[in-house]
Amino acid sequence: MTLLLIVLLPLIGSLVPLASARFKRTTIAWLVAILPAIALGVAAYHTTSVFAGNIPTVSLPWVPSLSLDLAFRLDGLSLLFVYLVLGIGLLIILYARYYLSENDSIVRFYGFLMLFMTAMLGIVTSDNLLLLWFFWELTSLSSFLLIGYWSGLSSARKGARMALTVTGAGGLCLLAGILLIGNVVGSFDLTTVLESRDLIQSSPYYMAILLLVLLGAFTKSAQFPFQFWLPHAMAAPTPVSAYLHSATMVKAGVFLLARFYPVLSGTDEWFYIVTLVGLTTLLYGAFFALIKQDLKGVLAFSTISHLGLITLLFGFNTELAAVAAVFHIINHATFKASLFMAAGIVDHECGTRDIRKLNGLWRYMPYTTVLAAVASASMAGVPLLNGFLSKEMFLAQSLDAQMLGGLSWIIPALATLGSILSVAYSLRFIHDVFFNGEPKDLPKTPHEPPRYMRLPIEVLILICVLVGILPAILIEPILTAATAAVVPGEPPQIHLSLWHGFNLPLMMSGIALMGGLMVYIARDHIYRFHRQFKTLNARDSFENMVQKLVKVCQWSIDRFENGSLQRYMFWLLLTAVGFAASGLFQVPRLAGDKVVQPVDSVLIIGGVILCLAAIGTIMTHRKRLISLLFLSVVGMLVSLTFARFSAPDLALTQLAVEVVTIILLMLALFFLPQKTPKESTGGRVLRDLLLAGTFGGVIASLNYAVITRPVDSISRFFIENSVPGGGGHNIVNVILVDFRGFDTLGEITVLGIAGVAIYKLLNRLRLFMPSSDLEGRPWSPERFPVILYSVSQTLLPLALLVSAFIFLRGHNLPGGGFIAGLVAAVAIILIYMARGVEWSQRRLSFNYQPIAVTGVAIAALTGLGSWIFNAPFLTSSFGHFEIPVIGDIELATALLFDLGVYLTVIGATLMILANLGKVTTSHRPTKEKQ
Amino acid sequence: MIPATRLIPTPFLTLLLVAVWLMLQNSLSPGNIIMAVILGIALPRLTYRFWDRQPDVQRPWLLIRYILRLIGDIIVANYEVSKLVLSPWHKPKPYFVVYPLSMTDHFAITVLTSTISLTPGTISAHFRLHEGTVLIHALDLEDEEALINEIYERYEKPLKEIFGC
Amino acid sequence: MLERAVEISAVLFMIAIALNFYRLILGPSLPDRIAAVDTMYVNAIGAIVLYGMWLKTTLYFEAALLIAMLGFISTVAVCKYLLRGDIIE
Amino acid sequence: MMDHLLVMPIILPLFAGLAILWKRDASARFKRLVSLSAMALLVAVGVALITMASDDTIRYYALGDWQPPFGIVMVLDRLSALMVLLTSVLALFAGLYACAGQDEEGSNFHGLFQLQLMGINGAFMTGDLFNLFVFFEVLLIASYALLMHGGGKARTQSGLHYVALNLAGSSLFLIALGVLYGTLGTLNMADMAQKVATLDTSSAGLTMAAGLLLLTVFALKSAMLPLYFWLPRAYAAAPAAVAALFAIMTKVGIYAILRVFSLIFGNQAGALADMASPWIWWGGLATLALAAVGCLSARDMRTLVSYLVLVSVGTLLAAASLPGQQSLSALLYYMPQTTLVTGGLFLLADLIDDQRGKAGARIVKSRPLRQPALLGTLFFIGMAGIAGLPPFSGAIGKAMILQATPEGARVWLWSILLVAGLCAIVAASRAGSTFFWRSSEGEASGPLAGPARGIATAALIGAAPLLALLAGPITQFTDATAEQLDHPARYIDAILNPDPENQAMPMSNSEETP
Amino acid sequence: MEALYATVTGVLTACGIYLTLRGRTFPVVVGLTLLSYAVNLFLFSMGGLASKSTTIVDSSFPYADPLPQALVLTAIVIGFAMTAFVVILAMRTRGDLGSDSVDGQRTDEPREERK
Amino acid sequence: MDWRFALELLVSAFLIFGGVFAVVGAMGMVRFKDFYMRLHGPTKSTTLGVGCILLASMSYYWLRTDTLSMQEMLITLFLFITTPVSAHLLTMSGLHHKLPCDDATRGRPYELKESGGATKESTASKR
Ligand code: NA
Ligand code: NA
Repeated sequence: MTLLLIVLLPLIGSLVPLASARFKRTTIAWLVAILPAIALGVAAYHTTSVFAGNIPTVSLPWVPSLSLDLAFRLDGLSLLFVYLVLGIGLLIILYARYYLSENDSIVRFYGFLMLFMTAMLGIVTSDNLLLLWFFWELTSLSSFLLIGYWSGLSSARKGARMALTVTGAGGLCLLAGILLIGNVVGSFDLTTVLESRDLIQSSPYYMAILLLVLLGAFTKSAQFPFQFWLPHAMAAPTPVSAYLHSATMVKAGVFLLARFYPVLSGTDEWFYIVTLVGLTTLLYGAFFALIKQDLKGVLAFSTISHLGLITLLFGFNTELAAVAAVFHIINHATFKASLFMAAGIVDHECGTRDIRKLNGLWRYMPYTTVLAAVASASMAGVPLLNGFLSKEMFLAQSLDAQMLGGLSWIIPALATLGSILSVAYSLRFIHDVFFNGEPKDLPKTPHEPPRYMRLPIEVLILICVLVGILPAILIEPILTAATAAVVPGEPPQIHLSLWHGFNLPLMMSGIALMGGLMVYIARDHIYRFHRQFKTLNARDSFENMVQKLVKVCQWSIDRFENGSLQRYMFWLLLTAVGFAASGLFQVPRLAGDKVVQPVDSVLIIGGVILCLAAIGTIMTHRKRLISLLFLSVVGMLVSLTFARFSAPDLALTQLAVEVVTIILLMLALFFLPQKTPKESTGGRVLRDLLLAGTFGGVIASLNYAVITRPVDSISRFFIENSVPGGGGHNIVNVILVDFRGFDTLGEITVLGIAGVAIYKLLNRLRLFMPSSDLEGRPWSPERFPVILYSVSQTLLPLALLVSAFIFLRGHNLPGGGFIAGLVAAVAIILIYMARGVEWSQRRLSFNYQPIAVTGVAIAALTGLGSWIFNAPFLTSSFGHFEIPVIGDIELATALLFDLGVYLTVIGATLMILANLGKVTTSHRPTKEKQ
Repeated sequence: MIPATRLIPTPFLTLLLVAVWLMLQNSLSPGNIIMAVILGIALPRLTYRFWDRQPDVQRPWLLIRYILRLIGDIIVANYEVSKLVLSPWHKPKPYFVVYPLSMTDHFAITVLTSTISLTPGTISAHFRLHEGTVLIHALDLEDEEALINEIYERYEKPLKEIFGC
Repeated sequence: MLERAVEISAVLFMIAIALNFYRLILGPSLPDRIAAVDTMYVNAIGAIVLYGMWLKTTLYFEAALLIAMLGFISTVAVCKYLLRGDIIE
Repeated sequence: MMDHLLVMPIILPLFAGLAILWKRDASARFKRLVSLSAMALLVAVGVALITMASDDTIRYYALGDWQPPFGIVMVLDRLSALMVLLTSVLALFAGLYACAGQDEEGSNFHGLFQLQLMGINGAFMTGDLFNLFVFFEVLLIASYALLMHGGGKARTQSGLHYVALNLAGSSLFLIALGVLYGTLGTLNMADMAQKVATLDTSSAGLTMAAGLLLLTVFALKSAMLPLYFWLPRAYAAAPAAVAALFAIMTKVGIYAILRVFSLIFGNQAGALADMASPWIWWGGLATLALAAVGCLSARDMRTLVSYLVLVSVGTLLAAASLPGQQSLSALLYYMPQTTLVTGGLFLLADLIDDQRGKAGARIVKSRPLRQPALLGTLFFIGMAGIAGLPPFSGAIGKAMILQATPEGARVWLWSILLVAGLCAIVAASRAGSTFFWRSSEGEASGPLAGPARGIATAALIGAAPLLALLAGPITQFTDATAEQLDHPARYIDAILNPDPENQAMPMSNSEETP
Repeated sequence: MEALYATVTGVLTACGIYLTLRGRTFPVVVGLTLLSYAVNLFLFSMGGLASKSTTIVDSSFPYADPLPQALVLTAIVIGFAMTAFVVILAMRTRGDLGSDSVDGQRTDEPREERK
Repeated sequence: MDWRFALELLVSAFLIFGGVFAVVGAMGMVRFKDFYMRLHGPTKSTTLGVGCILLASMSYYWLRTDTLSMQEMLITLFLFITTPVSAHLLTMSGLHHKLPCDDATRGRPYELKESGGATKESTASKR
């Protein structure tokens, strides 16, 4: 379980700076360092066991159905990386304390740094591939935050975004690869996967897996052609660069190569892809490292180059090459971290990183010069330093690569070329900065940095030197352990020593050193050669590309979603008609088995008028009032149709609703343009007609097909139970208030909400009001015709009486709360029309909203009442009571429910109509005397 | 607005409502009668605020006679119109007549204009409130004066008696 | 005989409605069209009552009653619109 | 009273809404109090329902004591319980956010909010197709009103589109319902499922037409291409609390698709089994692809989040069309987290808008934020969560969906889903670096996110880590839910041949049952 | 008769659809109303066309299927609520956007008083 | 002749008359030359036509069930109250729209005259 601590402690550590924000910076640094230090101790604690060949693991279930476990392992490779990540991490913590200025939030920095450290540790210790991916993406995220730390700088923001995009994309590929592996192996358990080499390599997915995993690795470790993000990540503070580009971020990519080496390597595909990419990257990085004028840029490209080297080594498919790769991982981490820190000091003390300005610094900071020189020498592969050892191994392995057949000599040749360039840029780093004359207009006068800022570099340089001199003692055990995890089967015998005798690799090293010196001397020719080409700034072109992509996306989205309801509606209807038609095509014969009923002349006339009225509505739709008149004819005839086919309730309802709708539309018409301009093009009209016609045809066919087919329906139950179960003779009404009372409750809720919603819509509504009608005629001065209001006041009590009548009989005969409510509401609206809002409002002392709400509440409470009798919501009861004189009367809870409906309808309808009227009255443009 | 001082502010209306209720129910059972009375009293009280003060029917019998006469006239009116509609050779002679009112009560005027519209060949076209006249459109009329006299004698005078105004 | 009379009368009413509809199409003025629709409503009352007689049921009287009431109100609304624009002012 | 629990998700918000609406000019305090306590209670109800449903019994509540298939039933299975709980949690925090002042920008906010919840919960609970229509209408009309809350041109414009399309959609729903009733003779979904299986060939095509029309309607609700065009503008224009609640609205459509097409047209439907899957599959993929493009095109954060909603819709639809329980389970895990997090992001967009002055939520340079650390953290977590980046729930959900993809479908879903994720990352990093890093000179002077708004936003976005942490038990639940959904016969059996013990309320008219 | 009925439903639907596709709020509203009439007719007929039938118990006629009638009733009411809302929304659109175009595009309209 | 048969005959006559009146009213509406004349058809014939039907219906149920159905009376009442008002409002609208009347019309009111002869009212209507 202690293994968990290695990841957990830094994770907790990411909260430490937040918690200790109020302390001094040095204190914060120390506090932050504590937890990773303990984690390092935990790793040390396991070291002997790991060296003995054990692999400590721990596994906690997390998402079993995804086979995602919190599983960690500490094999040799993991251990090596844990040391690198934590060790260099601790040095960075110290270094950053001095590097960051007072204006930079150290809390934020340490928080992000620790988060990043956690992610790195997670990657290297995960024993579950999905978990590994989790941490993998977490490094992308946290590095985004770190690179963008100086968020005020445009370069930092762009660099961070680019890094996130590239590595994030790679991470997604890795996920796909991992999922494929899991699919092939049947497990995400790393131990199992590592044992499934044959299974994976023989699976048809091998190529896909290989490509996806390599994409993940290459993007992360900045391999060609994904190298471009790395130099721009230099916008980060130098401690970040030192950490990300020596021991961590980019090393995650090569770690992945090492991790999957046992299962993916050994094939030709692996060799060609990895070698080619590695070699290209090696040379590309080396060349540009020579050219860059930015101190950190040089280091960035050298990092790319060295990562290419490591990749190349992994590509060789030999065990010793893998050993060399792992070894170079360590060496590169140490010297590159120290070089970055040295560059940071220079930057920090001089205020610039421009190599053209930086000259002769050794006079100002001799101690730093020495440290940087040693690190550079290691990078160049100078003997007695660790870089020499792995470089030598690399050259030796390049000679062994035979896969290219007759062209195999190319690899050692290019490897030597890479080494030459490496020497050249290392020389340049030292000579151009610390020697080579006097500094040119530096912003600051440089001097040695604070003592503790140098300490981390000293530690690393010490390691470089010691490893370089005493490799067998210092590095062999861990290298052996790490290699054991990388190379399948028996680990190769590693013999690290400074002197292997005179051999070809040594000669190549010599050529590299000499060649490097010569190239450096002749560097001006190279610069001149390079200046012929237009330099491309990867960041800007990436940014431009993204901008262009965004523009293209915006353009296409604007094209697609052009804000046109007409288009959206068209798509909706087209989809619907297409779907319905596709179903209809499956119907063998449209006509069903039912006997068709005869048709009579009344029906024909009615049907023809109905169709003509509908067509009239669309023919006249630009003259809106006429269109409305046709619509009202349609409504009336639909109502007659309901009546004709034995649905008196429906006829009544349709009629009432139709009239209210017409009133509503008339109200609206006043505020809308009274005419529709002719806008649609002929093509549009034709298209719409075609769609409408097809739709109509499909609906008609569906309708015909269904009504000519017999069906066995549940309706019999309602017919049989209406009286005994629901206590009403009007089956439709009993369905509404009892069998399906819940629907009705929902329905009146809709009505109530509509009322409230409309009230809401009318709030602060600004309206256009025509002062004349369509022909420019002023409105009639007579606001309220006498005859009209005399009659309407007579009609009101009569209508209310009818309303009461319709309400009370609804349960047994056509009628019911809804129709009754509409009748009452319409009668009141008539008063409003006849006498105006002001007059009517004075006489109506109540608000409509509470009426509607009360209505719904009554219905709902009626339903709730059944709980008292331990019956489900809305259970009805009824009874017949014998009352003297009056006789038998029936009382049913359904009637109470219907009362709720009644009140809701009145309240909601009046809320809609009367409120609408009210809103407009005060705004009438011209008022005239009555 | 009619003040609701009395239990039954408008007895005639109450009577009308009771009758209508019973007609609607089509039954004279005790329950229905009780309900009719309840509604007949409740509804006017509920709606009195929407009423202008208006004349009560002073002489109900005259009203009944008026209604019967009206029904007769409607039938005649239809006969007249039918003749005009169906005979292609007869060209109607339309006439706009201004009828001077001698009543001022809006309700009574409404009844009168309705009557005019329902009866032979005439439609009340416009009630000119400020002039105290009704514009009448006659479908086929020779003599303006005759029409005015007829309307006064047949309808307006009885109405004045009925409503006592 | 009665059934026959009901049917004939129904056809006549449908013809009347068709003629009203013809006037609605013809116009020419808005009041003409409104009058046509109003008349259709009144004729619909007749049609529905006849339908009830045809079925020998009284279930459709309420519908007739409502047409009488509501048809009137929608005519009022449209006329008010012609006269004043704003129907509830 | 445990029995009545099944109807509580509907009548609790109903009564709360009525109480609030009864007095339009009641004090804001009163309305907030009623609204929040009702929603807290609703969360409790949701938890209780989930606990009940966890025993794998499918219960029903026969309204009015009319037994199925005749009466309307509310059905509690794992899926409906999950949806109700999800809704109530989302609503609680969206409502809490509104209580910081947004509720007073127009009238009747809380009442409508409650009724909206009633509609949503009703849609989740009902076992009757027509009743589903009714609840759709309840939730729609409430959403229309809420969308317009506070007014403004953008809301009016997008609202009109939303309303008009949904009105047409309702008509289509009714047509589909009609045909289903006309061919199957019933409205109860379990009964329909039973009858579909025995449908003769001459009517199967009609039922298929109806089923596909239903799919159109649900696709409109769930915002599937080409029916989603209304969504980005509408959601972007809606008041934050409403937009947050709307995060569940598309899921209502997805729920309906799951329910109807697993039950009625599920694997036991004979000739019509799984007929909609190819449509849902391609529709989902197309939605996903276009939504990804939309993410990149977003000019402001609200629109961005709207497209992120669409990304999740596309993902869910594609997953819904895949065969097998594994994908269902993945979908059911993915749905809650994406709902809560997108909801939270809408709230966050509002907070950012508030503090950035004129620039609002547009992705342009502006004055610095007042609380960059808080908002930035939330932004980071929320966006990472929704883009499917670890260690948040989105990553788990996405991985589950990818893993559940069968071989033939992989090329499509994997590539589109992963690219969509990348687009989301790019878009989010653009937006985030602009909001939090690229500020002009000037004082941070916007209003602070007070405790209510802060807590609400943090709670919803906090779902990303929380649901990742709890992924084990949750996926256990969703696995079982998927299993339940994959066996429609159990549902049918539970409704039509009830074991008396499994009924929420005892039958009193038992002689009426078939 | 069935064919006639289905034709009428189809024509009403087609007309409703056509208007729904127009570019101004008013025709769209009218179209939606027309469409809902058509849909109500459609839904109503799903229990079969019943002549000389009834839904009242104790009548001498055979029963018509009462369930679609109840459904249509609910649909009518809901449709009414929705229509009312969309009508007011159309006014709101005009008020807020100055045009009754469904897409909010400003078009030249005769100036009218606005307050 | 049995009284029932006589009544049946009467009812049948009423029915036919009603139908004929309705058609006549509608024809009037189609045939007459100006709006004001056309309005006479519906106000009279149609109303009476429907009235006949209602009367027939009353007798019909009396014939069938021996109960006098009074609801038809109510419909008639409503109809007779509302039709004149509709007609009145319609003519008002016609006058407001200055719908032309037939050339043979006498006593043309000032509402229909061109605005040249401005009267008290027409100035009032100018706003
Ligand atoms: Na008004
Ligand atoms: Na007004």
